[in-house]
Amino acid sequence: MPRTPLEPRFTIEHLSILDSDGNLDTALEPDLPADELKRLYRAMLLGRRLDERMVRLQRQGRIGTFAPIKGQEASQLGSVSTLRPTDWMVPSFRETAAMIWRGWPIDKLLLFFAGFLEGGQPAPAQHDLGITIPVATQLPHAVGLAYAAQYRGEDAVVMAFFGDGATSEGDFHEAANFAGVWHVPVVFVCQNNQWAISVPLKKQTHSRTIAQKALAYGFPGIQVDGNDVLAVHAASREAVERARAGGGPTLIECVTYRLGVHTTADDPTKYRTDEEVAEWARKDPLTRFTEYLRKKNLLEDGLEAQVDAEIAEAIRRFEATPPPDPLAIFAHAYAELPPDVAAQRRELAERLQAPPPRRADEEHPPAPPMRGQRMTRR
Amino acid sequence: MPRTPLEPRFTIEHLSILDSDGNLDTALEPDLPADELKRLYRAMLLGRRLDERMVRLQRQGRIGTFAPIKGQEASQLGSVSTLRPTDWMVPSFRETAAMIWRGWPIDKLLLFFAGFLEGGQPAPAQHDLGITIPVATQLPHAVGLAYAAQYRGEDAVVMAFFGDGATSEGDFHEAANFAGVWHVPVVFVCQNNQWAISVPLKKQTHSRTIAQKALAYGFPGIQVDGNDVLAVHAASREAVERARAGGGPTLIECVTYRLGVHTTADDPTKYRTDEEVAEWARKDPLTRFTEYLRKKNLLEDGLEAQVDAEIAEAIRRFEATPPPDPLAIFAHAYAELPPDVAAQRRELAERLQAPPPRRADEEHPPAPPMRGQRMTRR
Amino acid sequence: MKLNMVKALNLALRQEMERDRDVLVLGEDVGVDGGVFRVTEDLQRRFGSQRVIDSPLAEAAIIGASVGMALYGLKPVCEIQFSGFAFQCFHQIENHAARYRQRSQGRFHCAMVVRMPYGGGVRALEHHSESEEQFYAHIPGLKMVIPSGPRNARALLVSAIRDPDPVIFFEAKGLYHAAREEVPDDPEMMPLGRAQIVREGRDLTLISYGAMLRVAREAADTLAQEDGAEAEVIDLLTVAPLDRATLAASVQKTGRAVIIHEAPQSFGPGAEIAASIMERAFLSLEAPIKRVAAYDVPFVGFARERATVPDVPRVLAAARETLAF
Amino acid sequence: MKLNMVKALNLALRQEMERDRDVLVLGEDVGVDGGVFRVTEDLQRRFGSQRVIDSPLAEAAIIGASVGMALYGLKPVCEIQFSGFAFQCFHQIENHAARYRQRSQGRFHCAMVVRMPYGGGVRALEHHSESEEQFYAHIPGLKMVIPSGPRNARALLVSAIRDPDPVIFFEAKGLYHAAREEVPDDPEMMPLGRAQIVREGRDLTLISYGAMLRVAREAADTLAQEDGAEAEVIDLLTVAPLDRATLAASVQKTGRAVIIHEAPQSFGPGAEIAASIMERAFLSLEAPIKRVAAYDVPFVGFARERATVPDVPRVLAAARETLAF
Ligand SMILES: Cc1ncc(C[n+]2csc(CCOP(=O)(O)OP(=O)(O)O)c2C)c(N)n1
Ligand SMILES: Cc1ncc(C[n+]2csc(CCOP(=O)(O)OP(=O)(O)O)c2C)c(N)n1
Ligand SMILES: [Mg+2]
Ligand SMILES: [Mg+2]
Repeated sequence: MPRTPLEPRFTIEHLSILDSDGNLDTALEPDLPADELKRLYRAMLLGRRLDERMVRLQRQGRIGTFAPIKGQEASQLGSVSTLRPTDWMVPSFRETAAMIWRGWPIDKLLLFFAGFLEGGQPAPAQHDLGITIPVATQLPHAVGLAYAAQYRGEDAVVMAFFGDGATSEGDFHEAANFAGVWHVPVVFVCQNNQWAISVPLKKQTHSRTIAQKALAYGFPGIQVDGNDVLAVHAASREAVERARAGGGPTLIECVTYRLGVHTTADDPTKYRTDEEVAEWARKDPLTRFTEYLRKKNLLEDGLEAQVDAEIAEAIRRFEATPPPDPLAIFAHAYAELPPDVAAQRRELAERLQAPPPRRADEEHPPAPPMRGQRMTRR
Repeated sequence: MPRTPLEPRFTIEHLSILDSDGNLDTALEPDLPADELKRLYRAMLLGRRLDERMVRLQRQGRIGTFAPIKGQEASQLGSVSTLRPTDWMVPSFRETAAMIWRGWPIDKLLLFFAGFLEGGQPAPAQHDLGITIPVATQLPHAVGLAYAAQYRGEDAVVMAFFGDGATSEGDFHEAANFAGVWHVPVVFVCQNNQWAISVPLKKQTHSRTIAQKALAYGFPGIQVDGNDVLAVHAASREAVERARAGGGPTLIECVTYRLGVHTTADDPTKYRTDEEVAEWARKDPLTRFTEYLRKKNLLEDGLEAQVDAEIAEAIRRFEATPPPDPLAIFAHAYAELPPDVAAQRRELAERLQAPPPRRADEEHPPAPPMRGQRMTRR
Repeated sequence: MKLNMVKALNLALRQEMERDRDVLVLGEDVGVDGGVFRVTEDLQRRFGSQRVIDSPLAEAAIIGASVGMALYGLKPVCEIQFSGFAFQCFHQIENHAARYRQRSQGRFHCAMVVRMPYGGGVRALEHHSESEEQFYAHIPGLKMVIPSGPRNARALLVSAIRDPDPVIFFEAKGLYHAAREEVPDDPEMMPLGRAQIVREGRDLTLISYGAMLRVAREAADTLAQEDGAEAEVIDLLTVAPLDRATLAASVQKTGRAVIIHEAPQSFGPGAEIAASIMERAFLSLEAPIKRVAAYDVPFVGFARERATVPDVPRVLAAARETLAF
Repeated sequence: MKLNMVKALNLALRQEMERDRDVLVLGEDVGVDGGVFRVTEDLQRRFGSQRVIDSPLAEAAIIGASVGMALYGLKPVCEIQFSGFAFQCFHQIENHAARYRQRSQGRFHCAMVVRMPYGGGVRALEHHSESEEQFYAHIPGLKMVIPSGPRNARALLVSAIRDPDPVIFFEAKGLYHAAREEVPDDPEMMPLGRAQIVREGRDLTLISYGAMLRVAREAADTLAQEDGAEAEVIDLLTVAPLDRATLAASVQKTGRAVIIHEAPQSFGPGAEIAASIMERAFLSLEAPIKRVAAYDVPFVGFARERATVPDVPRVLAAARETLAF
């Protein structure tokens, strides 16, 4: 049946600057000062090393379950590094590297994953939301922040992170649609790491790309090589600048890969092959960037040791945290505790004063960690 | 910044066969037998006349609030007429004409809008869901039905109706995405009538068309002139045939207009101009189809009177409905009433036996109709 | 001014918006249309479409975007068109609005109000007549407010807007046009979390809120006239946090209580009210506390609504049983 | 066979799927991965990916599509990965699953089971440790089931799958691996809506369910040993519809009751239990019914979880106060 195609046709572009074989498109190469390149590299390295360290901390029971970032450093840092401190960053639950770039102390993050709410408290002047666990639910918040910035006449841009799986949620759709209609300064950064736990992208959506989902909302979408920090940076800078100039939202799909476990409760050998992982390991964003800097003679000696020392120091601070004060559960529940909750607080205070229970086994047994049946290999 | 566009590019097509000036694209003209054309016309006329009658019934307080269809007859009937009885039809709340085509007795519909649940009961063999009030929530049901049909190895196709506003809801997105991934036989028919109550399309979404939203889910989308029953029929037939042949879902955007009030509680003069309404009135689907049939010599004498008599007869049946039996509220709440609800049933039964309250004014005052502040003009 | 509840709420919104530029309104049809019940009428004309926003049709994003605005420091007053459509955004309310202060340990909070028309009696279809306060009352971090008349509606809405925490604000559709009341010109506030004794009595306590308050009051009048029994009538005004002290004090005096609400009975608000009174006034109780509520069945269709929504005769029967116990 | 709760639930699913081709399983990661807690392990290998479906990440569509399947006549058993993520689909549950029988006047019904892990004690982050049964218990048209051990979990799941109405089925994460129990090979059913007296006693009734049952039992043992008080312990098994008769009969005997649950106290399930007992056993009550529940604050972080989740000392304190009243 013939029909009239709507003109102009819809296009989505792909951007790659530095590929996994080290080929560089010099025409597209962003013009980043040496300092900035070194800072980016350090942050990527720190992200990688901390990730490995945190997996060990989790295995030792010193922190609880968390979501490692290995493989996604370029996606996170290429993007977040285009923000100003006065811009807003809205993470999901897998943005350790980006959060540290934004100023979250490492020990605070550890505290968070050790089950202390204190770990979720941004510093007073920090323009970041904390970790959001329910997939995609942070995206409407990003749109609201962006609206508020615009309403107040402030030129802040909001960058929101989420995964490929998150694009299936209604909240992704509603947020993107609001952003399009309201034309607010928000950059949606999807880290398409190919998997949502055990569900591969092709079972997540039948669309060819994530980027093309922007067509549904009438704003630009672009697909970038998410393991190419230069490409991610270039695309993000463009999107952030457009947003700041009043050009509205952008969706950036970073094509990347989660090299490690989904979370420390996950066993990826159940659902994906070693070959697949090995293939993506060859596209490692860190290796690629290392080579790039080596050619530019920007690699610093002793950086690994420096980074490890920073991590070790943060872990020391984390471990020096005093045991949690149970009464603190009431400190921030409400601006002012309602009378009945205040009474509950008094009850707890009295219990804490009371002599220990008569028999030892009246105590709660130690809580088992959350887990599936098997421990993981990677 | 130059980049590589993804190939093939994304295309959305528009289909129009019989335009509002009576121009006919004979190459595209569907090959419908005279009987079928006459049946379609009768259904459109019935839809129109019933609508007008129902507005009066509502004004007289004989039924409650309902959503008129005036202007959308072609969208509803061009599409639903491509289904077999064994296919499934999933309406929203504005598909009176389509529901009647599918076999809903008019008096049952009236009963529904008079607040009787009996009006929402499809006949035993009828493959239709009832009216769904919460916008877009019926769309996942359509996908589930389609999955079930496929699972059972039955060749039923599911057609689901919704409005332009509904495309903003998360449930639209989630349903469309599931349909794409599961590749199920479902046809999404969006009646884009330009308004969601007082919100015009441009405040609803920033996308150029509704049809292009299909690109986000990797299945075909097409925009049709929704006031052109031939175009709607042609596009729907293609989509239904593809679905039945295992070709997966389609999104059809019918570009149409709600000529009347949103519901009988609405006053559209608050948010749109008479000029706009007049302009769309010139594109009236019924006028256009009348002319087409006139040229074909298929207009039947006395059809209006016939249709009016059918409506009058249905209203008579509706008005003969005995007063509601209060105890029926318990009849279908559960397969088997839990003991505490059974006790509530007994309590009500006893109350119904009891002598009337001692004073007349103990009775509930008559319920006011739901309304905004003003009554409507149209 | 004598105003009905719609006008009184509109006044509260207008004055709060005049007072504080951070207050804004969003929701479906709240702008040009002034809301399907006209509560936001004329606000967009006064304050512009940036401050009174006709949003797309998506409840989760209405609440989610409001959360984002609140985190930035604005004070969104958003409208969900009918409480029956708020389950679409229930995750944003429970996961976020209610928790952000705690989660961020005070760095952020959500000073926002979610207004919704609720309840029956308006000959409306499914999802347009239900009473869902219980779902919000059980969520820590939220306040749940339900006014019973124009004047307290206006005062409570002002308080809700100025409250630093999220408030769910239910407006009984049946009361919107039911009565007009003198409402002072100057903004008036009422403390959240405080119930009101609207009729004093010593024989029995009738507890209700929202549209059912009228039923309680009428029952009290009848009891006085026909039974010579003086019922104390309590208007909760705030469902959560519950004003337990006022409830307990009343029943310590009367020894008997009947609770009336439109929500289904089982696991409903009346259960908490009864349990709480029992805990605090056990030794004063002369009879089991009775609940008069909707039956535990899904929506019954408005043709049969009166079979399940509490009415005066049902309350009288319960009160008389309680008095005779 | 001696099975833990995960294996017992898996057995129920496998046997029901063998018995009835209309039973299918869907949810996030339920297929290849066997569910994040392995409850659906091996089912996809056995029954194929058409019957054990790894769905996209979208809870509303999981429930909504299940509703559609159920309307067609299938019996979906869907999994929501954690009960904390079920508010995303709360509208599909409340608007549709619970109402379709009523709405269609019996032409359709939703024979479906929604399984969700719930509750704390597993060192997990926000939304992974909460206890939301109250929200479902208040919805007419639903059943709300919470087993307390491998054997009753298996039997109740079989019953839930065969039930013609929608059942919300909560599985305590803390119990998944807590204990192994002898589970008969042949399918075993337990009636929904029936509580069990798991320990007889005459001095006091302890009422609980799910993971908190252990706390109640241990408290009962201590009371017997240290106080010479014999507590009757009731395992609800089904929260809604509540087995009011069993509760009332027990308290008519003991005169005293303490309710223990992990959900926040205010407007929680304990309120209905207490109110219901009061209504039915008023004259037998020797003391106010006490509730031991989580405090009314949002998620506290697992480092402080023990401050709010009921434990044996708290139950003992409440029981002793009740006994001493
Ligand atoms: C609403 C919701 N549903 C389910 C989960 C459980 N869950 C946590 S992460 C995850 C997969 C997320 O996939 P994706 O969005 O691709 O992000 P990734 O984990 O790959 O970074 C799931 C299902 C959740 N956190 N929130
Ligand atoms: C979830 C939900 N939110 C709000 C409403 C109230 N409402 C009923 S119809 C409607 C507008 C629907 O617009 P559209 O989808 O374009 O369909 P139309 O009415 O134009 O046919 C709204 C907001 C509803 N029924 N359901
Ligand atoms: Mg992913
Ligand atoms: Mg519309």
